[in-house]
Amino acid sequence: MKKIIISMVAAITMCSAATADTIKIGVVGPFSGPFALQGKNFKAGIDAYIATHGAGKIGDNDIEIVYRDVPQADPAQSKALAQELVVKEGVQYLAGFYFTPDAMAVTPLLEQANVPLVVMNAATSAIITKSPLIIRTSFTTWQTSAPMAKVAKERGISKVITVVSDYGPGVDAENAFKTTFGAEGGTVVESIRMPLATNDFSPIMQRVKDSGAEAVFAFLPSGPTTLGFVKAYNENGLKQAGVQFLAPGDLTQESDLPALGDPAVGILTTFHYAVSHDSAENKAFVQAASKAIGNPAELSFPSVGAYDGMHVIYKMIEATGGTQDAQKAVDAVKGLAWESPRGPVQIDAQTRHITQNIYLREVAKHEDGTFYNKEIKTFEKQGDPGLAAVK
Amino acid sequence: MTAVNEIPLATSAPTGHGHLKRDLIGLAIISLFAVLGYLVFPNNLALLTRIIAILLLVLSLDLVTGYCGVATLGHAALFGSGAYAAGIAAVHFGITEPITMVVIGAAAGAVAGLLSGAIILRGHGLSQLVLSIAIIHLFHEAANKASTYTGGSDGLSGIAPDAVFGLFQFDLWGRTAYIFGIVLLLVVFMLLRQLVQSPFGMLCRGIKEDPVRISAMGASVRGTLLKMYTISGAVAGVGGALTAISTQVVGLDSLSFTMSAEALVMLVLGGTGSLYGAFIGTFVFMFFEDFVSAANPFHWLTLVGALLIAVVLCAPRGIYGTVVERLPSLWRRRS
Amino acid sequence: MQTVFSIAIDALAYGMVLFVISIGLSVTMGLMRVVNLAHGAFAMIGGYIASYAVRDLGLAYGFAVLLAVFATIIIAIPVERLLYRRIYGAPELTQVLMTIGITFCVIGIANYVFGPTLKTIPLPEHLRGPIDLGFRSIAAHKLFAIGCGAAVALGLWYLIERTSFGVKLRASVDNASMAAALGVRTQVVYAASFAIAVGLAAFGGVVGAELLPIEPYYALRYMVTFLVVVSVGGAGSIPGALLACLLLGGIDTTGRYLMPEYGEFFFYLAVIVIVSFFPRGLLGKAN
Amino acid sequence: MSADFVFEVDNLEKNFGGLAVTRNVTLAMRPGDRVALIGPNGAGKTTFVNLVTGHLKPDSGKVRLGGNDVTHFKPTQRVHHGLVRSFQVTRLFLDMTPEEHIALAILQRSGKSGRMAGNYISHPGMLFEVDELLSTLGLTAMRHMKVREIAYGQQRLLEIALAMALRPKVLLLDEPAAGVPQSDTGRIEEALSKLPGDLAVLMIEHDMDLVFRFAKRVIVLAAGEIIFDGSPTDVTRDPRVREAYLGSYGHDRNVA
Repeated sequence: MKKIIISMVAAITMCSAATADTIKIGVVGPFSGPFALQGKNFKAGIDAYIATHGAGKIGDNDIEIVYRDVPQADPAQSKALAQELVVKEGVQYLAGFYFTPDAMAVTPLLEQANVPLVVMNAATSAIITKSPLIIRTSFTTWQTSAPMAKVAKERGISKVITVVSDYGPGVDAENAFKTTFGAEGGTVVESIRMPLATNDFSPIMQRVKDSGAEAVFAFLPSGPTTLGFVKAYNENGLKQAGVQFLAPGDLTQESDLPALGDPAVGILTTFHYAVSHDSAENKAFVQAASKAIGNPAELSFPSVGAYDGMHVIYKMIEATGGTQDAQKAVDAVKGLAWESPRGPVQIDAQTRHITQNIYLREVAKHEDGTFYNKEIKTFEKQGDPGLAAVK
Repeated sequence: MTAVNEIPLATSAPTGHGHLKRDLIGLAIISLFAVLGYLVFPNNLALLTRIIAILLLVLSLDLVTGYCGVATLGHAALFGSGAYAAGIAAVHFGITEPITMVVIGAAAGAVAGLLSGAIILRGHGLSQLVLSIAIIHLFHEAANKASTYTGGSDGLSGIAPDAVFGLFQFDLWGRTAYIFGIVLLLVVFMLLRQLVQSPFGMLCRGIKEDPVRISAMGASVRGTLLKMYTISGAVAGVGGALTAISTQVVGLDSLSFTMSAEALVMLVLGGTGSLYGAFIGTFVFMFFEDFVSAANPFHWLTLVGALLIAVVLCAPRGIYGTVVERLPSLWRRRS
Repeated sequence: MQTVFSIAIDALAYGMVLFVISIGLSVTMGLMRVVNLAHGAFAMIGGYIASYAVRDLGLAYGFAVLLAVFATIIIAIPVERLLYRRIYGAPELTQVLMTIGITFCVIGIANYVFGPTLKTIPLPEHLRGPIDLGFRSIAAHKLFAIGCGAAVALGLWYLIERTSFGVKLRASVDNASMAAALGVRTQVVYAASFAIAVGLAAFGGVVGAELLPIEPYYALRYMVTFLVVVSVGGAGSIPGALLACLLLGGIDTTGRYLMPEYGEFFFYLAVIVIVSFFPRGLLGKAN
Repeated sequence: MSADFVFEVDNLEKNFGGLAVTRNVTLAMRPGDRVALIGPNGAGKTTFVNLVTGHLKPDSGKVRLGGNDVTHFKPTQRVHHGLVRSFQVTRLFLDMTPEEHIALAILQRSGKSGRMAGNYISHPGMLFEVDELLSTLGLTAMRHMKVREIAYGQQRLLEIALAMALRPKVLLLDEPAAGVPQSDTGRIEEALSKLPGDLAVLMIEHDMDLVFRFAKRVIVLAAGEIIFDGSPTDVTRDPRVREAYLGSYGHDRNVA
């Protein structure tokens, strides 16, 4: 039964693709709701790529993007919309996905639908293992957190306290740091997991102070809580006491920096992309993406994941000549290497995850009073250490 | 007194037979819409199935809010419990037979209903709302903590239900899931029509209007409401299980305050205290949301807000309730 | 011991911030009997106005606060006349539907006008930075918030218990038709108390912005917190709201210090216990 | 104590704070008794009713129904033992019909109100009993109207019908004629006269005309104590009763 259906799907979709000269790409992301900013960045990255690469045409084929909105992590809705994109809109590629559960929900569809999935953000290592048709062009929390442990060690810090929000990515960040820091010979004196809905971080800072750690490694979802956390770190005298603030770059995403302001200066983060990255590719990208998003201050990391995701999709379309063959498309980009706005990157042929440079950055202030993430060190060609932790 | 005589006895006595006839008409209308949905939106079946699952939640909410007068902003606790129970049974215990999963979902929903009912019924009015809010947050946190079983915030994935009766595989178009959902809905609807017309249903309506009178008649108000809460939990649990089966994944959002509040909004939108109101509210809200968010995903919230305000101003008893009120002659004839 | 003091100070500050933001809701819910879920929306409007005034107009902080309060009231007046008047005395569910609708609209408009990013309200120099209390340091703006909370509590208490307006308000609440028969213009009294509630919301939104930052989803994000705090205290009771804020602030802060991973459990379990034993809130009056 | 008493109250005491609101109240009724309980405002009649129905817990003393001690029973259990009350202000379900009211009460009596299937109409004998009760009280014409649409006097009748449908052994009638226009009191009295002969009725009432026509025995409560228990003819002559009533009126007048 199952096989019949699969072959039916393949037959129908293949003949429709052969005659159609418009190739549809379905993008699922948070375009409204509290995370609308990240969805906007998806769109900006995609628009920027299309604008700079042939204005919506690959050879004879037109490219059309179909957006679907999942405002907050809602896997059931995500799956229903992805299903609709495949059967109703006839998309040949699925892309986007800000939240891990939304991406996870879609993975069982891919093989049956003969559609590759390009994850443009969702950062849990395990996603990629759920189907051979998934490619990720963003990062994983393990990938961006682990180098921070090396930084801590290099700077002579031996006792660290980890403070993370109590949900999947937070726990990932905690594990990544703990594992790596332990391997480097450091000690994590205490690990605190706090509820996502925490408004007042003073009691947490008190714990940090009491722990006697030399540095605090933190992970919170980007957005309002970050602001309170960074403020509490300053106001409770941890900065003066010399407790170093370490975090993956989600915490100091560029769109939050104006609000974070002076208190954030000096925070060390490790991440795959800074809007300020100094390269010709990035200059061109920032210019195009700023134009697409309207307000350049809203530009943040999901845009680059989306931009490179489009690059991969374009390569897949070129390789398949517009016919729908998910496996062939994915195979075509395994090992693909190119110069991204974030630096040199490559799709790992084994894992299908992106191998990239991870940068150590420090929040700094421009002369004109604006803030940016200043890259001060590069960890080259980092894979995803988190995959080892996936059973 | 004279007015009394003027109203003729033309209002024919409701008979058991008449009720059955009306139920069959309702059933026929729902089936008709189900077939229409299948034919008109053959490519939106996944979304329609999702609407059915939410509708089961709203129907379940109507049982306690519409028929018993209990205000709650935490009803997703019952729905989510059903979804997680069915999902955990499939992923961790290998129970992938869909009908068994529905039964497990219903049972878990009933237990969650009993539990949250026991707490919520301690309050009245505003305090009821607050207790229900506290409960949904506790359920949500508990599911987040028990990530070994629930997958935490990453969601519980890997649910792979068997074919229904070993024959009908859950397919990409969502046809099996849709028909499965419709059948569940029809069965639940039939049972609920029975329930609300039964002596027990009458007792519940009595409690909604005057609990003191009910206890003076010797019936236990708390006991009756707890029973209704448990039944309501089973219905919500069926909805949850349907989500788990049709989407093969369960997320923390199914245990969220947002989902509870949306269910309440849908119910009040359609009109409380009648099963048809729940239907109309759910469909109007879900379609409006889907339509507006597809047309302009960036600003649909404003329009949904405007819709809610318009309903309060123009149809204070909900869409169905107000239509029924404005068409009294028609209503008399039908009842 | 020092830790205990330290936690107590944090708890006090957090509780007072909650109080300043929530007390307006206590007025609408307790005195006007409206379950006003749009309370946070008005607080957010106040926050946006203050942010705009300080950052873009360059006004002094004090002026910005005043501007935020009055501008929010002016925005709220037509909303009260056109929408709220229709739901006075309506069933709770209707009020919930209407005020959620208003909240959605405000969020959508804020998102459109101000964008989705966080907006800060820069503090004046003397409210920035920590103040040394001897055994620890505390942010100056937290002390400021504590002071504001105390001032609001005293001011409201005086207004409601000691002025003729307060008498009229209480009379209108207890028996609107009787008050009207005695010559109280109840519509005016309602409008005025609604204005006060909204003004307090805006004030709270500005003062509390350091802890609850202003962004479009502010109105939904903290809605539940406000509702819970007011109900636990007893709607309409100012001392009740104060007590509830300090108590819940204390439980929340202590819980997050001792066992942060179970922080939510502490808070909501406390709510269930309190509401189970005091269905009308800690100091709520019987209807 | 004696087996033929259907309802007994022994030395019932209740204090609120330091205030004694029910003091050493003792009374007993046989099947068929028609007793009126009267007393000036503040005499403690409401408290007494609440103690008997179980909504308040007595500090000491006992309540018995048909010889069983029900002092620690919940209100609903007392109903099951045959103690039924009516309310001073009608408490009815405004959106339900008189027929549904009676049917619900009958179902409740026969322990079938928890049934989740079927319709009350299909229960054997149900419609017959409903018809009988409604016609006894003259409510047949409005059996399918919503209660909110019928006149207050008829709502009072329905209140009595509801109590009768529960087939009580002891009936507490709380001012059955309160709020009914003068023209309709006759119908209430008529309904009362049709109450079953073996039912013990305790009526709390202010309207002395009604008391004299209805009751064979009058109990006077003042300041929480029974100060008179005897025939209606003797009650107006009793000096303590005169003092309790007129004394309080005199006091009122002084204040005014």
